[in-house]
Amino acid sequence: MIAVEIAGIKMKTPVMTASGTFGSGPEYADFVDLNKIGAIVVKGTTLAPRDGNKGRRIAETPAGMLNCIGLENPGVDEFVGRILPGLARYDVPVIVNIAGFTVDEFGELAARLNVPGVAGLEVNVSCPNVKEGGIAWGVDCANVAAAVKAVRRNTKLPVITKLSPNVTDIVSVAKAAEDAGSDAVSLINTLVGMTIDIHRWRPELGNVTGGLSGPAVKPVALRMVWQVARAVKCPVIGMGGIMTAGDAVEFLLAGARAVAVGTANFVNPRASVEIAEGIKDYLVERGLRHVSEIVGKVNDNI
Amino acid sequence: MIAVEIAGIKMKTPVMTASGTFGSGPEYADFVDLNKIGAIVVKGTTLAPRDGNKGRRIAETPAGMLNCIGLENPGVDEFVGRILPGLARYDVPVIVNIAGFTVDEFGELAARLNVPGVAGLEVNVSCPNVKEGGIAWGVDCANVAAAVKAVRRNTKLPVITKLSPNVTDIVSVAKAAEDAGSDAVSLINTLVGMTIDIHRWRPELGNVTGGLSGPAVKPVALRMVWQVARAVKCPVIGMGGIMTAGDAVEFLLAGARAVAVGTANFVNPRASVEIAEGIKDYLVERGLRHVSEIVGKVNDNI
Amino acid sequence: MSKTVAQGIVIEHFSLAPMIKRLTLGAPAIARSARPGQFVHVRVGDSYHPLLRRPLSIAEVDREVGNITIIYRVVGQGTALLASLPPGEFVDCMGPLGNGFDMETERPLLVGGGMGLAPLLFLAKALCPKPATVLMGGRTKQELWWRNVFLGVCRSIHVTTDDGSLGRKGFTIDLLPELLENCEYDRIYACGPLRMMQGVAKLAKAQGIPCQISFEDHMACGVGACLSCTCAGTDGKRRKVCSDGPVFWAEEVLDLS
Amino acid sequence: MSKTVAQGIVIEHFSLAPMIKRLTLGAPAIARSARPGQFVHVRVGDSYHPLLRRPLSIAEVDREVGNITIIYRVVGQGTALLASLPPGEFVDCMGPLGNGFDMETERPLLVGGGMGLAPLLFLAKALCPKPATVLMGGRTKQELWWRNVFLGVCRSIHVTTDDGSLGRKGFTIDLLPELLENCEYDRIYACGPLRMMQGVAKLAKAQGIPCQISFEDHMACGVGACLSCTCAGTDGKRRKVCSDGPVFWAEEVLDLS
Ligand SMILES: Cc1cc2nc3c(=O)[nH]c(=O)nc-3n(C[C@H](O)[C@H](O)[C@H](O)COP(=O)(O)OP(=O)(O)OC[C@H]3O[C@@H](n4cnc5c(N)ncnc54)[C@H](O)[C@@H]3O)c2cc1C
Ligand SMILES: Cc1cc2nc3c(=O)[nH]c(=O)nc-3n(C[C@H](O)[C@H](O)[C@H](O)COP(=O)(O)OP(=O)(O)OC[C@H]3O[C@@H](n4cnc5c(N)ncnc54)[C@H](O)[C@@H]3O)c2cc1C
Ligand SMILES: Cc1cc2nc3c(=O)[nH]c(=O)nc-3n(C[C@H](O)[C@H](O)[C@H](O)COP(=O)(O)O)c2cc1C
Ligand SMILES: Cc1cc2nc3c(=O)[nH]c(=O)nc-3n(C[C@H](O)[C@H](O)[C@H](O)COP(=O)(O)O)c2cc1C
Ligand code: FES
Ligand code: FES
Repeated sequence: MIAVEIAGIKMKTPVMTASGTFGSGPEYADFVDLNKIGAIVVKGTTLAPRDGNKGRRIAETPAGMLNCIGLENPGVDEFVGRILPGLARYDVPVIVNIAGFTVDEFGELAARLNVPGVAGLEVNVSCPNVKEGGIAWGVDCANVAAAVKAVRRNTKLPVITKLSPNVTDIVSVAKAAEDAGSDAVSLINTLVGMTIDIHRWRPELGNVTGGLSGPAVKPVALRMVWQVARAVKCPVIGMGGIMTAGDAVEFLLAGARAVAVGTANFVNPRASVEIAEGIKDYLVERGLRHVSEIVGKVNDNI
Repeated sequence: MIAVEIAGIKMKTPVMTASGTFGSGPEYADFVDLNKIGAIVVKGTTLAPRDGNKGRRIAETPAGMLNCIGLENPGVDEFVGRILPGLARYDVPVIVNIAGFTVDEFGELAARLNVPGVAGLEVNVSCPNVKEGGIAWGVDCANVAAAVKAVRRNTKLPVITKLSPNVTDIVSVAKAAEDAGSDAVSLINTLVGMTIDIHRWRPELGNVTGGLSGPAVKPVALRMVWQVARAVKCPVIGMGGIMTAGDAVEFLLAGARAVAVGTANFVNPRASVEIAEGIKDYLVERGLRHVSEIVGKVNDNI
Repeated sequence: MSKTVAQGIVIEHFSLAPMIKRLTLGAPAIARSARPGQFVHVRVGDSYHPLLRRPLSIAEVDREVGNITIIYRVVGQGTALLASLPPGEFVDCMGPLGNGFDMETERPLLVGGGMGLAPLLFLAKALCPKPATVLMGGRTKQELWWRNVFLGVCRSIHVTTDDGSLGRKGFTIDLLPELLENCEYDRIYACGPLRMMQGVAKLAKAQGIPCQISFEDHMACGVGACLSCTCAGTDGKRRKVCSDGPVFWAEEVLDLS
Repeated sequence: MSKTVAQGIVIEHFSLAPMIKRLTLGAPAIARSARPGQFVHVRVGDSYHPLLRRPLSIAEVDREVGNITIIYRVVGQGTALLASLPPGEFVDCMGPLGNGFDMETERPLLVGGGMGLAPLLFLAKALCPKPATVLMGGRTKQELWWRNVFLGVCRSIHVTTDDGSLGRKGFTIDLLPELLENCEYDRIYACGPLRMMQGVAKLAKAQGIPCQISFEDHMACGVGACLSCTCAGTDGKRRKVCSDGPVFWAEEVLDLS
């Protein structure tokens, strides 16, 4: 009743874990049965290993948090060689979030991830916490299209493009991704924010600014998902501040065909599974038979 | 110690009330001494009277709220003829927030507000809740510049441009406003958001989307104020989620020379005065003599 | 200053019925100046979530002791938080807000449905010794615990239920024509669902009885500053429910033709 | 599964000193598997504000009864909320998280400053009957209520204060060389400010005594998933404070040259 297929990726539930918030999965295995998660999107992976940003990396904000991890990761080869094999024993699709600093790097990352065990690629053109690449790509339609094309050329895997909300017109970026061959779009990545320590007259974060996530951003995320879902034909994966099944249902009603849970994992490590169960309850209570019956339904009343 | 002058407007405190959240002032006179407020920015005023949007106009969100008032106001003539005279007995600068739907309307509004009792104009190129004008202007540098120029031509009063945060690059919009003759910029207006009633499969707001304000947006607002203050020469008025004196100090440290308090008024009608007092305490505790000593000081540590 | 922000101390707080709470707050400044029909704007916690105040009618006042009483239904996060406060805790209240009912009546009829009966309770008490007649409606008998609350502060109580489990089966507006037959009343006060108030106001107009109604809307400021709660007056002018209302003359805001 | 999310019930909660609280929670599953040096990740309320959990060291454990005890300083919003919880309330705890101290020692020396003494308390108790020597430092006498807490679970207590109001005037690292003179200890455990741990580790290295330290960092997930809390190891590899630590061998993460 809640199984979905997004761009050819078969998921037992429409609830994925958002990149960067769930490690590669096993970190949370003590708390939640990974086999019950729709899909695990692993932390942003780059060609070379990265240490990430210096200094403090998270700060709490009203109903939200800022992070400036800066894409710390062991690099794609280490991922393929050491981490991916450990995921084989779980029955859950693994989607790799890839972050390149040039168009070629995106292509190269896609090529190196043509290995068993990878269910799809999420093209991260929207990381706010790195100087080059990342958000610089994500706000420009041509760059997004170029990155997606480079990935598309080098893989047969489903390609999802992860969009930045820090733009005037998210719909045109989504369309650019779709036109460039992306099989789905996911949104939102984090909003760029900042917080200042008034005692020390310093930014709280080592990188000065960071990405805002959590319940605070939900209204903005939901609005963007609604706008994009009306404008593109490909599936939309909605995220941004989802804490409860009710929040997830809002995204589905807005037009998302699946959702991802990020910050909520930190608060409740079982969030991804409990939210999926809550969606099922929601459907049962209303006598609905499949989650697809509510997707985009808010548009009937607008 | 906390008196400031912004674009020629002398204010007893650096804490103004944000447009649309404080009526024209007397609405709150039972709760707070209006003479102790830095400046009152009145509700967005248009040429013709407006009824605003139909249906529900506010919704609560995590640590924030959405509104879609839709610029309900009695029109500029009624404002000048009936409301403004009532403000004469208060010793507080009155800044009129003006919203035109064409460049000419901005000019015309400025012309009609060349009357005693108006201390300055805030050019609202960023209202997210009206179909034409409003946000459509605010996201395009050329439009913003045209609106500001039209206002500038028709007034000798200080001109403040209120910027929309729903843009990829707020710095270039701020610069466009400054280059067009704006004496100051104020930011942020609200972020466009949405929320859905999952029982009725409808948007909660009558206008589908609305503007997000309150503590939830503070990290985004602070980041934008910091970016803009580093890039323009004119004074910056910071706002977005300020609830406490500490929040206000963050904006001052980020480079704002004054701040405005919006949603906080709804929670604590004395917020604008208590925050000013709190800023004074902050300065006294640190042996500082004037609020200007902390403006932009975060940049010393970046 | 009659309107104020007061830290009301919880004096008494108990359930009147499932999900219905009666909260008495020590708030002398508000108690002193409150009039029937006014409300308090209540902060339900210190956190930023929930952020906004909740408007709640003043249902009873004890001027001597300095107490106000609120009767409310637990419907969402805010009222649930409020419901958890034990005696001795403080509740931040802005009020009294809005205008009140016009009290120039000799033979008043009060018509209420659901939580709309809360402001009518204050009104009924305030009208004594000119006791009011009360007509109350609910879906079932279970909703009409209100009867006990009104006993002793009114002349008589007439009851309707949608399912007929108590009093007359039907809506208040089904029973109202009978009550109006002898044209005994010189003023009707209605508070409840909009459709009910509309129906009452039409019947009142037909009988030439002045009628006041009390509106509800989502409110941010509660004092007329934010325009969250405006509605159109029949004269074409806008009204703010929080400050021009919540009590209006029916013909001021309802199309009764 | 040894790590779990438990609704710990507040058994006892009182002040040990100004702004310092001792909280005992009934949380059998956590109590059963907790080792000294581990922490619990605590949700301080149901609201979204504050949103994140707070990492707090396990300071005592009663395995039989199934209780864990936390000793914490009220520093901000989260700890203030926690401090308001009366017995009977529930606290959502994830744990036990992180790795613990290596317990292979015969003659342990524990060096702590400030709230760094909390995990060392659990360690001291767990090491008995091989009693530890404890060296503790604080700014003033007032900060060293910790002495009473450690009495009876260690061999001896050595104290330094910055102002000399109790014990030796100076820092723990000023007194440490004397304690190490006879080379009596086969293991040093340090927890406190980074500078202190750095100093202790250097002295330990000079004496050839293996040394463990416990790190702190801002944490979101607490389980190694978010990379909020990573640091560089001396081998060039990254370490996560929450899951690879918080306890590390000094030379693993500190440059001791
Ligand atoms: C003038 C006035 C007087 C009222 N008097 C009473 C009373 O005496 N007893 C009583 O039980 N209720 C009364 N209400 C309704 C009461 O305000 C809501 O039930 C309450 O705000 C719900 O808050 P919540 O957080 O529990 O619900 P949620 O649904 O979680 O609230 C979400 C948001 O919507 C607003 N909201 C929800 N329902 C209403 C509503 N019906 N009217 C206005 N805003 C709403 C809340 O204030 C909040 O901002 C009154 C409303 C108004 C306008
Ligand atoms: C492994 C570990 C064990 C700890 N054990 C103890 C203990 O036993 N006793 C004790 O008093 N304190 C301990 N701390 C510190 C404790 O976590 C912080 O004091 C607490 O999180 C502050 O929360 P707050 O909301 O009161 O402060 P705020 O300053 O309002 O917190 C804001 C944010 O910063 C984080 N934060 C603030 N200070 C720290 C800090 N020092 N370390 C990590 N995050 C911080 C908070 O978790 C929160 O996310 C420990 C920290 C770690 C990492
Ligand atoms: C600590 C942290 C790290 C993140 N790292 C990544 C990342 O590597 N790649 C990416 O595309 N998004 C990353 N994100 C963004 C999330 O995947 C998600 O888009 C965002 O947090 C909004 O969802 P949420 O509000 O549910 O957390 C990260 C978010 C957080 C909080
Ligand atoms: C109910 C409401 C009405 C508003 N109306 C206006 C308006 O008319 N003109 C305008 O420029 N901004 C308007 N704003 C935006 C505020 O002035 C302010 O920019 C924004 O709310 C962010 O500040 P805050 O978080 O302190 O509220 C309105 C905001 C709210 C909440
Ligand atoms: S609630 Fe603000 S005007 Fe009525
Ligand atoms: S707190 Fe998330 S990795 Fe350590």
